[in-house]
Amino acid sequence: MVWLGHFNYWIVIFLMMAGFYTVIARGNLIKKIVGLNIFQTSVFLLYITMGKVKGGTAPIVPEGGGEGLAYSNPIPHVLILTAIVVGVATTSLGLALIVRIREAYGTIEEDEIQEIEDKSS
Amino acid sequence: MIAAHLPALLIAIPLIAAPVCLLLGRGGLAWAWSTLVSWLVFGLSWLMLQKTLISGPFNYELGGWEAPFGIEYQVDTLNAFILLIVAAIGAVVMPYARASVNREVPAHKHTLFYTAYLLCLTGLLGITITGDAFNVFVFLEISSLSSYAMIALGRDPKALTASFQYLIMGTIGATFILIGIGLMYQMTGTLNMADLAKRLPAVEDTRPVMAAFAFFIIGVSLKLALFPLHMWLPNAYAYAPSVVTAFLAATATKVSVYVLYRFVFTVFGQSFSFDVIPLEPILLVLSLAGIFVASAVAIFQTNVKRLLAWSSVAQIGYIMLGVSLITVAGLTASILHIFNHAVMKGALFLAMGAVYYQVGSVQISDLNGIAKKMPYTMFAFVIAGLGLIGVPLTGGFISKWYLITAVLERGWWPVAVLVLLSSLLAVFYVWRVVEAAYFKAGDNDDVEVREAPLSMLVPLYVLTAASVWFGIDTSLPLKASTEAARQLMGIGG
Amino acid sequence: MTGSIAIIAALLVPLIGVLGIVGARHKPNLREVVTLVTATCLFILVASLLTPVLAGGRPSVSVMEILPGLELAFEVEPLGLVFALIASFLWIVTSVYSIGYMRGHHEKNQTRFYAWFAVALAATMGVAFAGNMFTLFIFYEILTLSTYPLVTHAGTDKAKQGGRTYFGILIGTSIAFQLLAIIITYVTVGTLDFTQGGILAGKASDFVIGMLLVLYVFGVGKAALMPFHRWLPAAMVAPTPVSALLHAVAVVKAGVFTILKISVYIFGLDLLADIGVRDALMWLAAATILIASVIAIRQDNLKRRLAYSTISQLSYIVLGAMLATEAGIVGGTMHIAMHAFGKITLFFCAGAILVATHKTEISQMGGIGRIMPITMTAYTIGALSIIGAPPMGGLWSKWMLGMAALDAGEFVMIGVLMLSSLLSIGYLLPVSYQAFFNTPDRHVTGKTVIKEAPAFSVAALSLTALGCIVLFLFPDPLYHLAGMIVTPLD
Amino acid sequence: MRHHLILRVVTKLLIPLIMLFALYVQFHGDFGPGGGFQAGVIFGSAFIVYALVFGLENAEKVIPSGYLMALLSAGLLLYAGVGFAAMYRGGNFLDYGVLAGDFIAGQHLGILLVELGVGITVCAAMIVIFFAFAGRGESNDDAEEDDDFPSPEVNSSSKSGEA
Repeated sequence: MVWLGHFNYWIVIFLMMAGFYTVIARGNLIKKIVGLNIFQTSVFLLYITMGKVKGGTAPIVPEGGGEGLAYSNPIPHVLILTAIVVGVATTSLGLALIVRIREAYGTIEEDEIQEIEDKSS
Repeated sequence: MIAAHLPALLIAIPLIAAPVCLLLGRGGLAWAWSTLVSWLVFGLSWLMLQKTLISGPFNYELGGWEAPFGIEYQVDTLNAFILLIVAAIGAVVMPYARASVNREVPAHKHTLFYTAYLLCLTGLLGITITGDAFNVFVFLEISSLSSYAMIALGRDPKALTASFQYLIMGTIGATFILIGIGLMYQMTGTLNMADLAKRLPAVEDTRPVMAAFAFFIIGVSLKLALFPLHMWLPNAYAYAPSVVTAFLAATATKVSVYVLYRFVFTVFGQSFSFDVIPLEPILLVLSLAGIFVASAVAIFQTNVKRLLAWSSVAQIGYIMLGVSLITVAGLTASILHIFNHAVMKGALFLAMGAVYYQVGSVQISDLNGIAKKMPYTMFAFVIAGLGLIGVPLTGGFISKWYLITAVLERGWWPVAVLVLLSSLLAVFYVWRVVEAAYFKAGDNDDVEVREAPLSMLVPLYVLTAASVWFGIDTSLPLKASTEAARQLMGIGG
Repeated sequence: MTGSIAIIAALLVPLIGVLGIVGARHKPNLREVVTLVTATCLFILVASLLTPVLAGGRPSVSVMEILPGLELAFEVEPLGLVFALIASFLWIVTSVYSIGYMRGHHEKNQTRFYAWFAVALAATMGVAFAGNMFTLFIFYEILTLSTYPLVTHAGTDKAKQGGRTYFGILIGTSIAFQLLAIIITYVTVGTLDFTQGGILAGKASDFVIGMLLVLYVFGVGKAALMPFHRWLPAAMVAPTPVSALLHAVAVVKAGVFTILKISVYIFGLDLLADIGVRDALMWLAAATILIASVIAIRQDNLKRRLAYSTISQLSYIVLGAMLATEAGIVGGTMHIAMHAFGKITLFFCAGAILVATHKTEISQMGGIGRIMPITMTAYTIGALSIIGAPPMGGLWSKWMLGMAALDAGEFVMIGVLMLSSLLSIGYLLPVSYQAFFNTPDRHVTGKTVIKEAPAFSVAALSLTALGCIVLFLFPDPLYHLAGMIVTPLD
Repeated sequence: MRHHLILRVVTKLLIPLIMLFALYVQFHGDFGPGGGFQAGVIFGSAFIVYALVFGLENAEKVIPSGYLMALLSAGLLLYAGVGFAAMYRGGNFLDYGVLAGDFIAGQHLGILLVELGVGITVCAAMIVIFFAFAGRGESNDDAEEDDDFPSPEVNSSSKSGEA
C-alpha cells in the first residue's frame, strides 16, 4: 500500500518517461513538441501535488480569520504558474520554428530535413 | 540611491529597456538604445564588482520582503565578476552589431532582434545575480527563449533546425533543473539559496535530495554544454548571426557554469557534492574527454564558426576540469578561464563576423588569401587564436598556467600532461585557418573584398587587446577570481 | 646610464625601430637607414652593460608582476651578455647584408621582413636578459612567433610546409615539455628566479629532478637536439639573412643558451652532475653531433647542408652543458660566439652565391671561386672556424670542450669531438674545393668575369670572416666573461 | 463563417461576458483566486474568438498589430514602472508598501497595478501569438513574418518578477 500511497509520483514518472520517449523517438517535429509538453506537464503535476497538505483547504483566509485551519501550500502553485507560462512560450516558439522550417525545407520530418541538409553542405 | 539599489537596477534597466526598444520601432534607434543600455549595465556591474571587492558580499531584498520569504539578490565577488563579464561582452558587442546585423538580419526584424538581445541580457544577468533557486530557472528560460529566437534569425535555413534542436535540448535541460529545484523544495520547504544551504545537510542522505542533485547537475550540464551533452552547441553557434554567436559563446555557457558552481559549492555544499556523490571522477573524466574529442573534431571542421564552436566545447572542458579539482587553485583557474575564454572567443567570433560581413561565408575554402584583403581582421584573429592555444602574454596562457599549477598541486601528473598535449590540438585548428588566410591564393580575386568597417574593427580590437592586456596585467581577473574561489570554498570572507 | 634603463631600452629600441620601419615603408632607403640606426643603438646599449658586468655587477630590473610571485624581470649576467652582444653585433652586420641581398634578390614585402626581424631581435634580447625562467619562456615563445612570418616569407607552398614544421615543433615542444617542466619547477620550488648554484637542489626527489632535466632539454626545441631537429632544415626556406642571423645565431643560440642557463641557474652544476639521466642526454647530444654531420655530408643543397651542420654544432653546446663541469659551460658559451661568427659567414656566402649566380646546389658550384673570389675566401675562413682549425676562433671553443670532457673523464666524448671535426671537414671543405679547383660548367667557358654579390653583402661577409680570425687572436675577453658565469667575482 | 448566423450572434453576446469575467478575475485577484495571468488569457480569448468567427482581417481591424506591440510593452512598462516608483519613494524595487500613505494601502495599490500590467501583457501576447500563426498561411510576404518572434520572449519576460 506504500506504493499506492505515492500514486501521484507514479503518474508523474509515467508521464515524464512517456514525454521524454516521444521527444527522443519521434522524428516528426510537431510530435517532438507534443512530447516536450507532456514531459513538462509531468513536472507541473509534481509541483502541484507536493503542495497538498492532508486535510488542508484552499489557502484563502475565511472571513473572521480561520485559526486552526490547515491550508494547502500555495507556493508550488504559484511557481508552477510561472513554469506553465514558460512552457507556453517554449511551445509557441517551437511551433513558430516548425512553421519556418516547413517553409524552408518543405517537410517537418527530421530524417528528411537531415537529408536535405546533408545534400546542401 | 544608485549605490543601494545597484542589484535591482542591473536587472530592471535591461528588462524595462526591452519593451521600450520594441516601441522605438525600426531603424537605428533600437540599436542606439540597446547600445546605450548595454553600456549603462556595464557601468553598473563595474560599480558592483568594486563594491564587493571593497566591502564584501551584500544582499538586496526585492519588494522589501525578508530573505527566506521574498526573492533576494545576493551579490558576492563571484557573481559580481561573472556579471561584469556578461555586461562587458554585451557592451563591446553592441557597437559591432549595427553593421553585422544590417548584413545578416532582414531589416524588418532588427527591432525584434535588439529586443530579444536585451531580454537575453536580462536573463543572463538575472541568473547570475539571484539568490533564489526558482528565480534561476525563470531567468534561465528568459535567456534561453530569447537566444533560440536570436539564433533562428540567421540567414542559413540550418539556423532554424539548429535553433529547434537547441530548443528541445535546452527545454529538457531546464525541465531537469525544474525537477531538481522542486525536489529540493519538497525536502526543505525553501527556495532561497542561503536557506537551502542551511537546511539541506539535515536531509542530505535521503534519496530525493540525491535525485534532486542528479537532475539539477544534468540539467545544468546540458545548458553549459558539458561533453557529451554538447550536441546542440556546434550547429547553434555556427548558423546564428555572428553577433549572437559572439555574445552567446562568450556569456551563455559561462553563466551556466556559474550556476553549477553556486549549487555544487554553496547550496549542496562541497562535502555532499564530492563525498556523498562522486562528482569528482565524473567531472574529471568528462572534461578530459570533452577537451580531446571536441578539439579533435574541431580540427576537421570546414566551417570556421563551427570549428570555433567545437573549440568552445573543448574550452568548457578546461573550465570543468578546474572544478573537478575541488581546490581553491582549481576554482581560481576555472573562473579565470571563464573570463579569458569569454574575451578570446568573443574576439574570434567577432573576427569571423567581420569576414562574413565582407565575404558572405566562413567556409575555410572561402577564406583563402583573405589576410591580404582584410589584414587587420585576420591579425586580430591570429592574436586571439594564440590566446586560445595558450601562448604567453595572452590571457589564455594565464588561465592554463593556473590550471596546470592546480592540477600539479593535487599531484595529478598525467592530467597535467594531457592538458598540455591538448593545447597542441588547438595549434592545429587555429593554424588551419591561419594558413588558409595567409598562404592560399584567393580563388576569386575579382570579387571586391575590403577591410571590415571601423565600427566592427574597433570592438574586435577592444577584445583582442583585452586578451593580451589581461595576459600581462592580470591583477583584476586574478584578484576577483581568487577571491571568488575562496568564497566558494568557504575560506575567508 | 644605469643598467636597468639600458636593459629596458635594449628591449624597446628594436620595437621603436619597428615603428620607424613601418613608418618609412614607402621610402626603402630611409627604411634601411632606420634599421641600421636601430641595430647600432641596440649594440651600443648592450655594450654599455659590459662595464658593470665585468665589474662583477648584475644589473637588473623588474618590470611588473604578471602573476603573484612571477615577475617579468630582467637580470644581466655574463652568459646573457655574451649572447646579447653577439646577437646585437651581428644584427648590424646582417642588416648591411640584407640591403644587398633583399634588393639583389628582388624579394617582396621587404618592409614586413625588416619589421619582423626587429621584433625577433627584441625577443632575443628578452631571452638573453631574462631574470627568471618565466620571463625567458615568454620571450622564447615570442621569438618563435615573430620568426614564423620570416620563415614563411616567400608565401609559397614550400614555405608554408616549412613554416608548419617550424612552428609545430617549436611550439609543440615548448608547450608540451618546457612549460610543463617550468610549472613543475614552480610548484615544487616556489620560485623560478635564476640563482647562482641552482634552485632545485634538495627540493625534489631524484626521479622528479631527472624527469625535469629531460623535459627541459627536449622542451627547448630551439636547441635542435635529435629527434626534435627537423624544424631547422625546414626553416631554410626563409630568405638567407633570416637563416644567417636567426637560424645560425639568434634562434638556435637562444635554444642552447636556454639549456646552459637552466644547467647553471636552475639545476646548478653540482646537482646536474649527480643526475643519472644526464649521461643519457650527453650520449644523445654526441649522437646528434655525429648523425647530423653524416646527414650534412649527403646534402647537395648548400643551405640544407649548413643547417645540418648547425644541428651538429649546437649539440656541442648541449654536450658542454651535460658534462656538468665548469669548463664545459665555459666551452659551451665560447662556442656560442665562435659558431655564430663562423656559421653566419657561411650563410652569408650561400646567400651571396644565390644572389649573384642563382645557384643553390653544391654540385652546380664548380669554379665559382673564380667568379666570386672574395665570397669564397670568406667561406673557407668560416668553414675552417667551424672545423676548429687554427688560425680561426673555432679552435678555442673546441679546445675548451675537449678539456671539459677530459676533466669529466668522458674519453669517448673526446673521440666524438675529434670524429666530428673530421666529418665537418668532410662536409664543409668540398664546397671550397669545388669552387676553387673544379672547372666551371662547360657552358660558361670563355673568360671568367668576376661577378660578386652586391657590395653591401660582400662587405658584411668579409667582416664576419674577419671576426673569426679576430676571435682567434683575442679570445681573452670572451674567455674572461664566460669564466665569470661559473665563478662570479663576488 | 459568413453563413453561421447563430455562431455570429452567440459570439457577439458572449464576448462582452468573457471580457467582464476577465475583468472580474483581474481585479478580484487580491481577494480570491485570480490575477493577471488568468485574466489576460481570458481577455485575450475574447479577441481570439472574435477572430475565429469573424475572420482575421476583421479582428486586425479591431486591434491592429501595432497596438498589440504597444500593449505588450505597456504592460511590462507598467510593471517595471511600479517597481521604479517604489524605489523612487525610498523603498526597495517593487516594495509596494511605500507606494501609498500606509503600508496596507500601498500593498493593495502596488499589487493591483502590477497585476494589471501582467494582464495587459499576457492578453496582448496571446493575441499576437494567435495572429501570427493564423496569419501565416495566407500571406507569406516578409512583412508578416516578424510577428512570430516577439511574442514568446515578451511573454516569458513578463512573469520574471512574478516568480
